[in-house]
Parts: sequence; C-alpha cells; structure tokens
Amino acid sequence: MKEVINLPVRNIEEEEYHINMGPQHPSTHGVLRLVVSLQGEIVKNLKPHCGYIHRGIEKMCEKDTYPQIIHLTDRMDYLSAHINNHAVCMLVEKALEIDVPERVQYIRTIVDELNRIASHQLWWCSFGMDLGGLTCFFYGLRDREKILDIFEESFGSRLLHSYYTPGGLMMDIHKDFQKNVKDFIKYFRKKIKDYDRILTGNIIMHERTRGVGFLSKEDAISYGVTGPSGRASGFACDVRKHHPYGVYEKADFKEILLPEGDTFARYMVRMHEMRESMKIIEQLIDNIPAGDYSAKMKAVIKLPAGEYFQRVEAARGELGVYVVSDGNKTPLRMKFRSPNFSNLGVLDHISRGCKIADLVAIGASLDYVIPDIDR
Amino acid sequence: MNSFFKYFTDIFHAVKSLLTGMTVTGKYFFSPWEIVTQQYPENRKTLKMYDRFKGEVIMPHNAQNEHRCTGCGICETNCPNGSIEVIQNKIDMPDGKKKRIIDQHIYHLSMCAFCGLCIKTCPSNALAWGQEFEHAVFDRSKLTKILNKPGSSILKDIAE
Amino acid sequence: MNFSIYDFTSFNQWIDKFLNDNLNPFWAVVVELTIIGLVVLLFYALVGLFLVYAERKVCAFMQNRVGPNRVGPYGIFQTIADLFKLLMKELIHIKSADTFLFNIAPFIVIIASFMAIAAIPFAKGLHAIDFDIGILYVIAVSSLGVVGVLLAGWSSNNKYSLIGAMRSGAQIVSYELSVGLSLLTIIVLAGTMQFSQIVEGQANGWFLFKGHIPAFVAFVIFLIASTAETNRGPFDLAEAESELTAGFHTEYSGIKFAFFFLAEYMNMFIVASIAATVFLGGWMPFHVGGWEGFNRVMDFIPPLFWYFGKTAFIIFLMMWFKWTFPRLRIDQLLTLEWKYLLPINLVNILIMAFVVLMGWHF
Amino acid sequence: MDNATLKERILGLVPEAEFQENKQFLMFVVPPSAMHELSFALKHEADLAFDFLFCLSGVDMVKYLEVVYHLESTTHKHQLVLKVRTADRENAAVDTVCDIWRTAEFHEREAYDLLGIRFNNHPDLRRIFLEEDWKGYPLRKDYVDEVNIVEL
Repeated sequence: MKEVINLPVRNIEEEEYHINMGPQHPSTHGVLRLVVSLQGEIVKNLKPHCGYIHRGIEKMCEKDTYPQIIHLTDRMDYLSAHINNHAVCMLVEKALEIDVPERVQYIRTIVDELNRIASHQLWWCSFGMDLGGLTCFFYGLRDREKILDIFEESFGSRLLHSYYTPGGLMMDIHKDFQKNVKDFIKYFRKKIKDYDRILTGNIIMHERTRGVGFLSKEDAISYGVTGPSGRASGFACDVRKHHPYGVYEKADFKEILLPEGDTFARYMVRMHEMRESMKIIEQLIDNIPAGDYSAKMKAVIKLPAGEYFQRVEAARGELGVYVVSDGNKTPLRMKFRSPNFSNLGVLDHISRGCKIADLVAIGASLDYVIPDIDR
Repeated sequence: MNSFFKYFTDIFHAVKSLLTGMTVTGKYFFSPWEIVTQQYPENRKTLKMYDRFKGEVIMPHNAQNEHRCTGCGICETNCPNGSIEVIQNKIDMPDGKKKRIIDQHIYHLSMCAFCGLCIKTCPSNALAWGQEFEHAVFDRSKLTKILNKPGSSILKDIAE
Repeated sequence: MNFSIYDFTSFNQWIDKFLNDNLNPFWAVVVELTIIGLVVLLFYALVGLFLVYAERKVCAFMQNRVGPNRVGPYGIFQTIADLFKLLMKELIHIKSADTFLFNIAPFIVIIASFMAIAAIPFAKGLHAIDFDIGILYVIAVSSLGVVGVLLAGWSSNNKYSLIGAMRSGAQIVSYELSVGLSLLTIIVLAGTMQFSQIVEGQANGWFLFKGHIPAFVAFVIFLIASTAETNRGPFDLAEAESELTAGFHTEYSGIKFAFFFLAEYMNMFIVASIAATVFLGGWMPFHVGGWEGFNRVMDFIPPLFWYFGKTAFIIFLMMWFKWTFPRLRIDQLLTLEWKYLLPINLVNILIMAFVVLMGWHF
Repeated sequence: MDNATLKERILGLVPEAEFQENKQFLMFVVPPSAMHELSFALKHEADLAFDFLFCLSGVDMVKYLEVVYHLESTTHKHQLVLKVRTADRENAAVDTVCDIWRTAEFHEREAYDLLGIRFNNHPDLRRIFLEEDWKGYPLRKDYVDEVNIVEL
C-alpha cells in the first residue's frame, strides 16, 4: 500500500526568495552579510547581519591606558584613522583641560582633511567599481597613493598611523610636508576633472543613481544618518561647522548640503567635499605657526572621574567618543558612536522596492567600512 | 513635439557624455608614461623607504657593539599588545651593589601594532624604527626577535 | 600550382585536387572536413588565448598599469599559464545541481560560437562554408549560446546564477532584434546575404561609406547591440560581478569555467568580424571608387592583414567600452533596446530602403 | 533654549528626574518608567524638538546598569543627556525608544548584545555582533571568558 504524502500547498506569491549578499561578496566592502528578500529582482526587505569582524575594541579599551587606546581607534574606521585618533586625543585634552599648541591644531586639521580626501578617493574607486566601471578603481587608487606617500614620509605608515597622541603629535611633520601637500593639491585639482568626466557626467551613472535610494531629511535625522550621506538629504550635520574643533573656525569652507537625498546626491556631496577639503588645506598649509609639536603631558594620564563626550566629523559621518572615567588610568567604559553603524541602520529603509543593482549602488553611496560597524 | 525633440537631445547628450568618458580612458591608453605601477622585486635595489618608515622596532648598536638600553622595562609596560618582553639580569658591581642590566630584549614582531609608544617613551632613546619591510617568513617563531645583539653591552655614558 | 597570400582559391583547389586524385571522393570529403575542423579548432584556441591577453593588456594600459608581465617577455605566455592552471583545477561537483544540464551547458555555449566561425570569410578563398544565407546563419547560430547560459544558470541551483541567467535571457531576446535589423539595413544595400558577395560588393568602397548616414547609424546600433549580445562591457549584467558575484558561471570551475570564458572572447571575435565584414569590407582593402592608383597600393596589403586589422579595431572599441562605462541596470538595458535602438533601427531601414530605391548611395 | 530654561522645562515634564552636574551637557537621570513618555515629548514638542539621538550607550557601573541617551535638536541646536538606570542585573529592562528615534534600533541591539540590557517593545531584539548562542554579555564588568580574552 502506498503511503499518501501530503505535500504542503506552496503559495509562490508569498514565498520569499532569500539571497545572502555576503559575508563574502564583492560589493559589501568587507564581511557584512545582507539577507535580502527578493521578488524577482526587486528587494522586498533586507536584514543586515554584522559582527563578522567584531574585535571588541570597546572591551579592549577598558584594559588600555589612553595613549594605548589611540592605536585601537586606528583600526575602527581604517580609512579615516587620523580623524578617529583626533577624537580620542581631543577628549583626553578636554578632560584634562590642556591647551594644545597652535601648531598641533593646524597640523591636525590639515592631516584630517588630507585623510578625508584619501578616504573619499577610495570611496570614489569603490563606487565606480560597484557600478561596474572598473577603471575608476585604479584612477582613484592612483591618486590616493600620492596622499599615502605624504603620510608615509611624515608619519611612517600608510594606513594605520597612530600619529596623534594626547596632548600633541608623535613627532613633528617632515620638512617636505608642506611642499608635498601643495604639490598634491595642484596635482589632484587636475585629476579630479577626470573623475568628473569619466563618472560624474556619465549618462549611465546618472540613470543608475538619480532617484535611487531616496532618504528624506526627517528620516536621515531620525535614523542618525550623518556625514556626506546625511548632508545629501539636507541634514546639516557637519560637526566641523556646528561644533568646531581644531582650527576649522579659521578656515573658510562651505558645508555641502543637497536637498535631493538620492544616491546621486550622496555622490555629489562627496565630490564637492573633496574640493572643499582641498580649499581648507590650501588656506592652512602656509600658516602653520612655529612652536612645539606637543604639550607637556604627565607620564601617566589619568582622567578625572566623570563623563566626557567628543564629536568629530569623520569621513563617513559623525564619530562620537563617550568615556566614563572613574579616575583611573584606564577608562571604565569607552563607547564609540561610529558613523557607519548608524548609517547601516537606514539601508533596509531606503533600499525597499529597488532592484539588486540599486542595492549595490545604495550600499556604495552609503560608503560603509565594516570594521567601523563591528568595532 | 517637445517630447520628440527631447528624445533626440537626450540621445545626443547621452552619446556626448559617453564619448567624454572614453576620451579619458583613451588618453591614458596612449600615454604609457603615466603608468604608476612599480615592478617590485626587480626594483629592490633602487627602492628606498622613507627615513621615518615604520618597518620594525630595532635597537641601534654602534661600532663597538654597544646599545643604549638600560633594561628599565618602560617599553614593556607601554606596549598595548605585549609584544615586548624585557628580561633583566642582576650583576654584582665591584662596589658590592647589585645592578640590573638587560639580558634579552625580546620583540614579537607578529604582535606589534606599530603604534610607536615604546620608541616614544623610551627614556634613553634605545629603540628606533627600522626600514626593513619584507617580513614574510615560513615559520612564525622567526618573527620573535632578540633586539640586543649577542655580546653587546650598554653604552658607557648611559650606564652612569 | 601557384598560390599567393592575396588569393587562397587556387590553394584550396590544389588540396581538393590532390585529395581527389589519391582517395575516393567520400574519403576525400572526410579528410577535407577533418582538416577544416582541426584548423578552425586551432584558430579558435589561438585567437581565444590572444584575446584574453590583449584584453588584459588593453585594460591595464587604460588603467595606468603594466598588465601581465611575468610569464615570458611582456607576459605573452601569461594566458597559456592560465590555461594550464584552469586545466589542472578541480572540477567541483555540485551536489544539488542538475548534473546533466550542468555539464552540457558550457559545451552548448562553446559550440554555438564554434559554428559561427565556419561562415566567416577571412580572406579570398579562406572560407569554410560560403552559405548563400550566411548572415542569417551566423545570427541564428550565435544566438544559440544563450541556451547554454540559461541552462548553466538554471542547473547550478544557485540563486545568483539563476538571476544572472534570467537577465541574460531577457537581454539576448531583446538585443537579437537590433543585431538582426541593423544587419538587415546593410542587406538592403547589398542585396545579398552571402558573405562572399557582400565582401565583393565593397570592392569600390565599404558599405559604411557607401550607405553613408543610414549605414553609419546601423553600424553604431550594431556595435551597441552586439556588445550587449556578447554579455560584455557595460552590458555584462549576466555576470555583474559586483552584484551577482559571477552570475551564471558562479558554480563552474576548472576547464568548464574556461569554456565560458573562452566563448565570451570568441563571441566578441565573431561579432567583431561580422561588423568588419558587413560594414568595413571584410578582407577587402580600402578602396575608393575611381582612384585606380590608390586602390592598387591598397591591394598590395594582404587581405588577411586587412581582415584582422579591422576586427582588431572593432574588438578594441568593445574593450574600450567595457573599461570605461559603468554597468546598466536591467530595466535600463531593456529601455535602451525597446525605446531607443529598435525604433531608430526600424526608421533607419526605411531610410535605407528609400536611399537604395532612389540610388542615393555611392 | 539655554540650559537653565531647558532644565526647568525637563523638570516640569518629569519632576522626579534627577539633575547631574556635567561640564559639557545638561544631564538628567530619569526613572525607567518615565523614559518613553519623556522621549516622546522631547521629540514632538515644538520648543524642545530633540530629533537627533546622536549616541545611545549602555554602561555597566557595577552597582547598576545604565543607558545613556545623547540628544540634540537640529533646529534649536541644544543638547541634552538622559540616563536610565536599572539595578536589576539579571533582568535589566528598559523601554525602547526606537519608535521615536529610529537609530536607536541598532544601538539598542548593541547594548543588549554586549551588556544584556533588554529593551521592551523592541521590534527585533537579537544579538547584533555576537552569535545567538553566545553565553554572557562581554562588556559587563563581571564577565569572565577564559578562552577568548587574553590577559596580557
């Protein structure tokens, strides 16, 4: 006698077609996993799964002294390592109420902006590559190399510098630093026109990005999307303007705000920001005052008991460092409000209803760096 | 009629934008002097790293095989990753006192994060950055290095 | 017996006569077919290897790089090394794949491109088969490849592969129209579908110049559509490595992957040679009607040189597209075809028919 | 709104809120029961309009667990820090604010993952960084893990 098998009735319409984008996928820029539910090619919803390279930096910070923490912050958002260092250094300086020499402020601001350009260049590479234009990748890296060479000459390393220390800098800038930076600005002003010609003006790129992944201003604020992605939605969130640090007050620059809120706007904000950063550097580079490259610091840095918060504008958005100190040389709790972590939260919201190809473009325009999400 | 013209102007602008893009790649195709790639193993002889390049931590020795390390261990406490171990020795001084000197300064390159705190905090400037960058080895244990050379001694004026 | 590099007809006749003298007619045909098969196979492999190398060098120069430069002088043996690597790689067996279809798919793809080569005239007399419906045959055969792509995507039992294969299906179905119609424009001008006659018809000027505006429009459309048909350049949606990792051939490894890879380059070669033959005169030297002296000088350059030069030029154009443009999205791809290329193409045929009717061509 | 009037305003909304001295921010400790209601008021009342939650952190203060909310108004540019404390380490639970500030969804998941603070009414309260079967909450001070944490 044959056994009767009752097959479940399958409703094709309601069944979800899941795709695991990642952890190994070319367009997630690292080990991020997006579980995407599809209907045909259209994204119904997606769930980000992160934590594949969670290293517990916040836990490690609780065991480290403040100068030792600096090298850990390098490894969060490795593309804006200097800016991350800057946040922690400023926090310690603010807690100890130390006046940092003017020279240090200038150098830090210039190096931050160089780092921002380098980071945006890499973003441009990967944006072009995610859209399918592989050549962009090499042009971006070619020009980024020039900045990395300047970094290497002055600070000894290309990516993870640990150049700032609480109270100042590890060492003074190289004697050729100013000349090299000026040469680079001259070089990059020429090359950025190529960027515009090959990608910004391209009709395929316009079609791919215009009106894709719309994020309204209200949502940007509510989701805490900061940095270029937030400013593309009209959210005035530039920490350099609203809570100035370093010597940004002395430089004349615009906060780029675009109202469109789509992928193309996020692209354009970054392109403009590279130019603004060059403007800032040009204004400051000749005016670096002479002086000491570090303030006098005690051998053991102990923060007075209390809570401190420092915000900086990292390349991808607002980086917040929150420290609870109990008066010891190690913090009781150190929390990094990483820009990418908040920016990732919005991905599900803005990619619903778009196609897989759009999802890749949106992901590229949000420009996440996975170690910064996972920390 | 308007949309009819728009149809053709769209095509015109599209083609124009595509051709602009092609001029960029075409220009680079025909300008091989702009190639930026370095032929790495071949150019080893001419390759020079910057003075400040952080290749590895070294302990400079002078011609008399003398270094500046007192073996105080400040680098060890400052290292965030525990990549430095300082092993001290006690020797009897002629005046009867015991004195600590360095026996071995062990440096685990595999754990080093190149933060530079050991070099910055060293009170006698005994450590420095080396420009060597070809660290690949087949055995992990080769990355553990002893920085003071065998038979070396501390520089006279540091010791006093 | 006399043969030259300008005309291979007498050479072919000599072989034919030699075989018929020594063998009975049946075996003579068998031997001839075998020779042709072997020659085409060898040619196929050589062109494939060379194109892979050329592509890597071209893209490297466009990207300010040197490209392959380790194996042999200027890296010319790089692709051979790659071939050996692919030959030695493990053929990964996919457990839940449809094994029969999975194995057969790369062969379908490669056979489709193989068959198309047979109808292409390389030089006078150097022509495997001269169909009187040559163009129709090539269009029909070259579009068979998509069956292999669809099967590969379906049988891999992989979601990325399936999406890639479906994209490819939609893409070929639409762009086949444009390819056909743009070739039809020239057929209207040439009045024949036979490749040898099309080439002969361009003895006093290439069709691109003879048919002026409509021929030029058809040429541009053919370039775009054939790039799309070969899954290349800005239209590589079926592979789309930043979206679908590798699209339809995600699950393939070793030599089966190499087949897909080789077929892509051969398809590129085939469409380039069709474009060269139909629009740019194939092996016919650059002639201008009436300029006898000039034509003589041009005749001095061997036809094979002309043929490969033109094909290489078209291939270079296609590589240039690929290494410059970002990828289109699937709906934009279809919009481009149905809203732009197809209507323009239809109007263009009408114009061409009118031009031919009124005798306004050169 | 300057900090003095803002202080009055907050105390008017939640009288039992406890003011804390801080050089940088206006800081209040709010009882957990009042947090959600207060958040709603902070976001939606026109003179407050705290629409940007720029940081949400969980802290283990050994005696109690704490959730710290850093708020900013993008229109009025004033800032505020709220704290919610819970002494119950086993079943620490706080009302979610992710219906008010959407960014809290991920940050609350992080706090749950690393500190074990549960958020009531959270739509998707799962571990975000660690695996589902991870035992314990790593950022707590009493967390012991002999395998994964290397003591130097």
